[in-house]
Amino acid sequence: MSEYKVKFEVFEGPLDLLLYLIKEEEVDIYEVNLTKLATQFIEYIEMMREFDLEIAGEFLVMASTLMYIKSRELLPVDQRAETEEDEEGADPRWELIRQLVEYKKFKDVAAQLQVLEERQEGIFPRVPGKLEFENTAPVPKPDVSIFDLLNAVNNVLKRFEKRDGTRDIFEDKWTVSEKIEYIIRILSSHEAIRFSELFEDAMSRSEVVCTFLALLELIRLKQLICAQSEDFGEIEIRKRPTSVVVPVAPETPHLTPGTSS
Amino acid sequence: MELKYILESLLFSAQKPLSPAELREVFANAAEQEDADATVKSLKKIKEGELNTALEQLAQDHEAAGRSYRVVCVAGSWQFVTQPEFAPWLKALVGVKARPTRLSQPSLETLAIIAYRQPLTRAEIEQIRGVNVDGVMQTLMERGLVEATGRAEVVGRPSLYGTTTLFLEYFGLKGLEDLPAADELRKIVVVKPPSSPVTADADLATSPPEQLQMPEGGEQKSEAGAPAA
Amino acid sequence: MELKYILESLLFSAQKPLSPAELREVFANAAEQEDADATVKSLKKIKEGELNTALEQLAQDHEAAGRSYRVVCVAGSWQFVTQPEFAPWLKALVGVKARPTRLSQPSLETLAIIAYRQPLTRAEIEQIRGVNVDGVMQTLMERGLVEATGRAEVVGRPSLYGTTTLFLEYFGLKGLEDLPAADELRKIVVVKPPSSPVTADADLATSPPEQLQMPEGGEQKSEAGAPAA
Repeated sequence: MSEYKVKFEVFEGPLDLLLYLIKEEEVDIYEVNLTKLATQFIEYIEMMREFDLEIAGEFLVMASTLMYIKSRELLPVDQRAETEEDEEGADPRWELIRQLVEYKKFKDVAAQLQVLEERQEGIFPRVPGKLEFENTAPVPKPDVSIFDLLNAVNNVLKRFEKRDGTRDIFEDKWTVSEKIEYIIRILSSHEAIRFSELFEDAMSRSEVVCTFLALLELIRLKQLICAQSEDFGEIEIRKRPTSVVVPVAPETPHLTPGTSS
Repeated sequence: MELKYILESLLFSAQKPLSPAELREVFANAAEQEDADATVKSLKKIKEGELNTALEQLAQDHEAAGRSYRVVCVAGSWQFVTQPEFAPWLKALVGVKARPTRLSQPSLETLAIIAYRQPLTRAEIEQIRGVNVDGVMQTLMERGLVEATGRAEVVGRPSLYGTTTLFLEYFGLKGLEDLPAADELRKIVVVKPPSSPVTADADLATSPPEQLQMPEGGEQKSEAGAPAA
Repeated sequence: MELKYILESLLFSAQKPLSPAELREVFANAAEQEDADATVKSLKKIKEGELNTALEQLAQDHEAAGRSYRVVCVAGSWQFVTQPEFAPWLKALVGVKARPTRLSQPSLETLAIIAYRQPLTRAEIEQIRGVNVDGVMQTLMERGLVEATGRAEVVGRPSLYGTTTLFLEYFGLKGLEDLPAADELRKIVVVKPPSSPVTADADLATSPPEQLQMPEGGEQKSEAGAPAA
């Protein structure tokens, strides 16, 4: 089973997934329709469940919060006010938006830190040759431990693997829509395809992520079905028999996974 | 002899970045030398304020000159560094700068939260990120970018975390005030666990809506999340 | 980008004076790097005449700027030097009890390689690290952590290096068998220099074709480079 244990850590957490969904809707966080968002979020969770993917507890907690908000929205306004405010008097819907706004700011600033990180790689400090005056001071003892040495070993190993590998270390920019087309193309010539086969040629984590999102998207658009012939057997993906033709273009998200800002 | 040129020659010849304290030590030691002349002696007890002014001036000089290097202050110590656009040739000269692998997205996010909000507890970080941060915290601590700085005066006395000097060095920052958009991010009010004896749910405190500044004041009362049709 | 600034950044960062021949080598090596851009490639075969003109210009620039240092040519090699009037402070700088200096990351890595693989030649170290280790080796030898232990019985009889007793003391090790996680590092395969006189085609071994295969449809995108901000 390990080959399709694509964890949903694609999204770093429920907030990340929510920001992605909001971005897809192209609305401001403050304007977002939480009821719709709740539905979409829960759909994703359901799909994860269908794939037997490991769903982190935080996603489930968020799902229940969203369910609560959704159910609350469905009540007439006059019945809502007193009864549904939680003990602390905070509006859960407001609290969620506050959290999303805050998280988004940190996500943005993390991107700026990343730019600084990359920039730093190209900055070299001047380390001049040693000055030569008579009787120089004794060489000071280096401030390192055996752990620094071990770390250095690991760095060598990592870089060695990178250099030695034939694979590109740069992040490939895949789009979900390309992958959607790819899956459709395969299924137009094959009756069915095994889940693991879809990822066989993947070159990078980001490609796996895009393929996976494409798959979810196609399932959501009811283009595909997934089947498992026996318990713990390989999942098979096949076209939905009475497929209605749904255009691919408008709804396909373009994203680089992990940066949904 | 102008102070800034003396400082320049020191930064220029030093094997490592120099802090104002170390620079003052140099001036003091120089004045102790047998052959010290009047100028050298006159600078024996140079004030840190004077040093800092001259160092800032020096950095500006080099910025204005627009050559291939600059004088910068990283984590409180001053040094000469080259401009990034010369990296291709410098790599060929001194070898690829051995840096640990780049930080992952979760690490960067967590680090950003700690940098702007320190000191804070793990629970507070998790409240902002919405996920468990155990693994990420371990990585950040192992890499020496984050450290425990004390304990919060709340039930359980959880550890408080902050960034290290290495963090500043890693990102080439002068200090925490040098963080991008620092003001804006600190403005969002985060509710700290109460510092008085607390009830069991101390960590669950959430900010009341008023504390978050909204573009328009009344909006939070409106039906932003109107039921879907 | 002006040639003289590139040269400036190189002289500025080099630990020793550089001759035009060495500088040309840097330009050639820079152009070989995987990520070399058009500018870097265009300077691959820079003419010595051009270099000399730019170096002269650089020396004049710094003469005119009248700062605390100059660019000079001594015995055919170029370097930055400080002006003599700053000597009193520079002497004091050398005498300042430095905080224990950290071994740089390149030094540590090189030291690790030597510790685990000794005795080995400089070429073998460079093969593992992927970069020139001249400067680093000098530092490690000066610090007494590494020493030449003999000569390899191969063409050219290059020196073999190993760690010293001081190395063990620094790291608090009883002996080399005390080094942590030794197996993994020893696993890296290094091609030893041929131990017998070589035949002409020894170096022509080609990679098997399967190493070149790329899954269809992917590769043209991988050049895009920078991850989205």
